[in-house]
Amino acid sequence: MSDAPPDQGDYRPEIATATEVRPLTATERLFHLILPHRALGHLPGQFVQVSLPGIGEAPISVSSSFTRTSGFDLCIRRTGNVSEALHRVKAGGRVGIRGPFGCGAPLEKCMGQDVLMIAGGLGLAPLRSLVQYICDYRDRFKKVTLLIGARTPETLLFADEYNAWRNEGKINIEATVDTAKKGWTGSVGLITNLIPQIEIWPTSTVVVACGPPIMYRFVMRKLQQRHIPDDRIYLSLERRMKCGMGKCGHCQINDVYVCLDGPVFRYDRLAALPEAVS
Amino acid sequence: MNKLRVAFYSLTSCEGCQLAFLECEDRLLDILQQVEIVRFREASSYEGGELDADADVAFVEGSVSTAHDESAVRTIRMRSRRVVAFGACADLGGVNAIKNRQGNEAAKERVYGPYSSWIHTSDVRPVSAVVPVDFTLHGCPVDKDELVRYLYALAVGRKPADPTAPVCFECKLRENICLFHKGGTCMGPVVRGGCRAICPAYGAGCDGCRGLAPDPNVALMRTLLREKGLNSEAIRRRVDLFNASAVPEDLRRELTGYA
Amino acid sequence: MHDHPLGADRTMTIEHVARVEGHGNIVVNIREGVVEEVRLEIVESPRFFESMLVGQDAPAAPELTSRICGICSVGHTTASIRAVETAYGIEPSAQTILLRQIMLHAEILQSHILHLYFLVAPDAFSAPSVIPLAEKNGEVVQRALRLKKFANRIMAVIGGRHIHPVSMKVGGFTRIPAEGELREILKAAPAADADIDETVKLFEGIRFPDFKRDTEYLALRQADRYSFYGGRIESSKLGPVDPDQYLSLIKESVVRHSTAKHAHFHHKPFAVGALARYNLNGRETLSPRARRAAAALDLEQMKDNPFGNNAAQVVECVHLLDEIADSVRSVISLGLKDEKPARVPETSGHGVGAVEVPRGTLYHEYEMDGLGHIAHANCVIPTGQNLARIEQDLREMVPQILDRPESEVRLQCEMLLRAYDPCISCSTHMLNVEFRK
Amino acid sequence: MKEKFLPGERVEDLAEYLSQRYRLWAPAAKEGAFVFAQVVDAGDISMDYSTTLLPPKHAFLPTAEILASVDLQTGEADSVRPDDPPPAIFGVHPCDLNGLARLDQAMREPPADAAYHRANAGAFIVGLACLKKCRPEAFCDSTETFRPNGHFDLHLTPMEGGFWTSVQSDAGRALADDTGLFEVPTDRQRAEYEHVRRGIETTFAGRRLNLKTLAADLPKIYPHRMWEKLAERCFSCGACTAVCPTCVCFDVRDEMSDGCRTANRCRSWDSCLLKDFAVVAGGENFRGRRAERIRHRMMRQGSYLARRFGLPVFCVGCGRCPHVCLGKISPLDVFEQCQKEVGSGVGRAA
Ligand SMILES: Cc1cc2nc3c(=O)[nH]c(=O)nc-3n(C[C@H](O)[C@H](O)[C@H](O)COP(=O)(O)OP(=O)(O)OC[C@H]3O[C@@H](n4cnc5c(N)ncnc54)[C@H](O)[C@@H]3O)c2cc1C
Ligand code: SF4
Ligand code: SF4
Ligand code: SF4
Repeated sequence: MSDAPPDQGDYRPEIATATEVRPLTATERLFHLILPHRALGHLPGQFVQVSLPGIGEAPISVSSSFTRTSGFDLCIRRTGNVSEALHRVKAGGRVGIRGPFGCGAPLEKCMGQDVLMIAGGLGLAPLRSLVQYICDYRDRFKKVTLLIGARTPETLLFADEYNAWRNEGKINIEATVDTAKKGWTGSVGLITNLIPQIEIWPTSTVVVACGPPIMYRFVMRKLQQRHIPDDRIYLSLERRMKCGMGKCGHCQINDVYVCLDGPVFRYDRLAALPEAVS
Repeated sequence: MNKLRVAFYSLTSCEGCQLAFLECEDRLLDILQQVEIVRFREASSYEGGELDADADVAFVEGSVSTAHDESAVRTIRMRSRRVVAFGACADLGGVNAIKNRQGNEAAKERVYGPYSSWIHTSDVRPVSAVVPVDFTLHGCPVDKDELVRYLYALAVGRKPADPTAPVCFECKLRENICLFHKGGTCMGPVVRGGCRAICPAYGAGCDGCRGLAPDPNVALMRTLLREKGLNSEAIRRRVDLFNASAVPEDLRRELTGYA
Repeated sequence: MHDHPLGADRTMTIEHVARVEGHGNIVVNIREGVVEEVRLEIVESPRFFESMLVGQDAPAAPELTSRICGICSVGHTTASIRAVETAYGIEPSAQTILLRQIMLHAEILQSHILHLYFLVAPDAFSAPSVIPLAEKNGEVVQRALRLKKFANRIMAVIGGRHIHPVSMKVGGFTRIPAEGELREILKAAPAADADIDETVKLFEGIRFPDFKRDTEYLALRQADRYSFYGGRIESSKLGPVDPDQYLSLIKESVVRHSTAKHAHFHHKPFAVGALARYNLNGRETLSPRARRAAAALDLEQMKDNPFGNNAAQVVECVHLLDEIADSVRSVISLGLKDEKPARVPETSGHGVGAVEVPRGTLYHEYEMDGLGHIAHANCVIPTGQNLARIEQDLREMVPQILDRPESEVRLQCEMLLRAYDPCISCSTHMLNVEFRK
Repeated sequence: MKEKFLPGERVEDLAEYLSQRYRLWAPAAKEGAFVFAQVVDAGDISMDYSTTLLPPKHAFLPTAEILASVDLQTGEADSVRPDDPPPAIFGVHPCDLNGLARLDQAMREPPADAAYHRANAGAFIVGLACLKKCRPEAFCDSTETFRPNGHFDLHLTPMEGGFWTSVQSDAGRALADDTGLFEVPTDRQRAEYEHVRRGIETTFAGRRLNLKTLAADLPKIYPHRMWEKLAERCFSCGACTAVCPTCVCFDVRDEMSDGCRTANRCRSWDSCLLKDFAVVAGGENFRGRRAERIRHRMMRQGSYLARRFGLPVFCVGCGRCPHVCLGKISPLDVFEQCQKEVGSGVGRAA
């Protein structure tokens, strides 16, 4: 039996070089990586499988837009085996890369529309690639808003880039933190509190949200109160992943695979997936 | 690269788990390239005292059953960056804990008679009941291949994988015939695997040396054992072989059927 | 450290003697230049197996008592099985006996190899342990590992594993090895034979300390063969006694400085183990190759020297390799049958199981109540039998070498202890026998 | 399709021929049961076997394998198993042929699994018809997988004097011509084969499921208390998925070997029934409850994967899982109960 489809999803990684490593917060680091023979060729919202030999592999979203450099950025939080070992990698170090995987953010759908991005915590890492893309093709979009939530001011990711996004990218940015000490002049409170305050035209806005499952529960309620139709809301989901090609079964949510059909899903489709956001 | 400094210690045990390390045989010399053994009384002499080595990883075999064990394990904890509960005695209390169910005085009286008062022993506890434990190697004895994987994982600075699938899963992968189909009994459905179902593969039912799997369906287990004619007493003896003090009381009641 | 002779009033303490199995200390007290007291302190935690056995189903005893000791777990399993079998008059089949013998012989082989290469050889090569030895004499250690692996492989094929074997049960095995698996053993045997010949050569070159004393030896004996599995108890002075009479020969007593009991034979310390077996069985019962090894090592000259135990172990290794190959061939030629372990009755009974294990004769004795549950248990472990002898040896040996530097005295004391290959964790169980007042 | 006749006494020669060119797997006896084992001696093959303990899945997807390996000193990546001949499986019953077809479909759906593809390029399959049901738990009649459905190179149907052989692929044709073991069937043989074939259709006629609607029916009972009841009988042990010819879930881990000189990427079978299957970093478990996991498996077998691959049902009715499950959970019962509830079954409506 040998009907031979072309080799596609391999388990052997390509070896990328980390040309720059920059700490962002106490637990997150930003890596700039370059592949030897090619550009990654990713879209905003896609992810790669990052690995170190003998340690393991982890799915990580690409944090930069293909419009910026030939390399790409990964923002990695220290949580376990692979991420901790990656945090020990210095500039010039090498890491394994497979991908890009997934189908990414709904660029087409956003074109000519207002775009509302909602980022909770580490959720800004994947959304940054969309932000950068929007900045680079600003005329393709109408009003662009970015809501950012974090636990404390110190854990806000990419804070040094907000001004550039605001000024050059003409993006309206609101950031809020759960708790803050003296000196913080921004909002304090949950990210959901920001939603009632902003201007939204429900039928010409596309929402892209990325954050932990608990955030989605509350954000969705607020968005629905503002009458945004479900088919204009996109959520990015996280699941365990082993292969990245819809085989291993780990990232399956009902009958879809996050690695193939996601990680970004339109909300009305999620309604048919009771396991998605419970 | 600095070698990982590894120490092996033993408390109340049969020293079989330490021996399992020596039984890695042809891989032993490879392992020694990655790790430096700083304490291993069973196989080496060394300068200094029994417990005064600073280690990256201490493999502690055996359960805590005396004041001496207890102070030893506290010293080991202070001196070691990581502590591994090494084998069923350290992980669960193991066979030693059968004594807990009999009572220390009764046990001493039985074995030492009029000389009981010379002997000191306390309730048997797993290592984790005395000091925090970072990792656990399950089994009585530990599985050699798993031990090697552990050492390599620790040598490259990562948490070793700790599989939780029940014994049944690996039993199927080995194409064993289920003990229940052969007319016997087995604790495999509720016991944590990782042993590659060695007992069923050699025709014997699992007795649970790796402890309970997560979220065990103990009620169903009891039903199956009852169907095969085991009464509460027989189930209790089975559970107590390695888990006399390791199974939480409520699960134990449900499993044995004791009110 | 202490490199002058021991002074007038001194206590020399060797704590946690290394390269023995289990925890033990040697204490030597000297007053006015005379050795006043020698103690072998066993500080291993007591295990209480005789108590833990109470209430168990008799067929569960082998699995539990295997955990007395990881090094001789096949030995404990076998003795335990035999105790239950004799209690109920269960006669194992010829196939079962052969498979059991292969298991037991392989364990003794692997234990001796471990002891000789890992624990004894470093002394001979003046290395602190086998690890630096591996760096200096890589091939020697490789050879040891190959032999150990050969023995372990055999136990894995038949019993599932060496440490706490799986398939050995009362009345039989839960899995019968496939013929092909047994043939693999035979295929690997010639390489092991070559390695064992090299082992003999290696130990021919080692000079053991010269120390003689007069003592009684005990071992199991059969008329026609060098006995490990089965037989009756014999001593150098006494005729054969049935195993269930062991308590009439061996008196155990609680000693304050030790969690392990001491044993005496007619109120005197005695020795068990490889040298005892050799002395009692006699060289005629050895395989021809083992007989040659005994001659090469001059074992006859060391019958009264405790260090001769090491040489006897080498000789036994040769013999065991030959025995194993013979038994494997016999099992194959009998044609492997898919036998199941016997059913064990749930009634009262009483039985003693005695087998030779690496360090000497091991006894398990159980008494079952009317439901077939163990009501009373007693295990007499070889190291426990040797402890009094070791103490006595130290007492006799230390004065002879007291003029040497302390480091040498210490080393030779440790070497003496190691020569007996004491298995301390297994001897720290206690028994319910008569107590010395 | 070409048709041939293989005289009974030449079966071993055919196996022998295959074993010289392939890594041959065939049914063999093990402790009174049967397994697909790598063949050392064609004489060990049992042509008259009931269902094997594991399906032949492991010939194509080993229970544990190394997908890639890197020598850390030279930095060289090893392509694993470079010289191994492709696998061949001999004597596969129709349920397992259907199982292999589904496995293939799942692993080769773009993006295809390159490791699977590399290892199995040029594989050869010889089917073997079942004339009657192998065991009471089997329900290949209900799933209509008692027919081989074309996923083979050669297919043998036992009959008087030997085997009717259907030749499906070019490789099968080449082999049939090469070996000279096969004969041109006579008219009498053709007539007899027709008779056997019709006999199979009659024997396997009793369906208990409505395959037309099953995949759509199951999601309708997604919220239902039957899952909780089912969970009371489930150990969450994963035995069912291990023995299933169509379950493909696996784990990938990176491990060091030989003194940390080599890093291996290892794949081993996994199971969606296992408690930790859907845990993500941080500890959230997306199917933390037993009822959710057993439901997921039933949905995968009866609906999700069926719909994904355009099949009426993904389960092939081999009956292995109800046989090994100590809680006696059977997909057939679950599917049937579902159709009763929904009112679409072949039996009575709800
Ligand atoms: C599409 C996608 C995009 C992501 N993007 C980013 C990103 O941009 N930045 C970022 O920092 N993180 C991101 N993550 C999360 C990141 O993948 C996880 O934090 C990551 O797996 C951490 O790997 P680790 O080896 O460091 O952690 P570990 O906890 O060591 O996890 C190792 C593996 O084991 C699994 N695991 C976790 N817990 C358990 C358990 N209890 N039992 C068994 N197995 C367990 C994990 O899922 C993982 O596969 C993303 C995840 C997904 C799915
Ligand atoms: S866990 Fe078992 S093998 Fe390990 S030391 Fe304890 S009794 Fe011995
Ligand atoms: S359904 Fe049965 S076989 Fe499957 S996990 Fe549950 S108990 Fe195990
Ligand atoms: S679900 Fe069960 S019956 Fe169906 S194919 Fe899998 S193992 Fe066979």
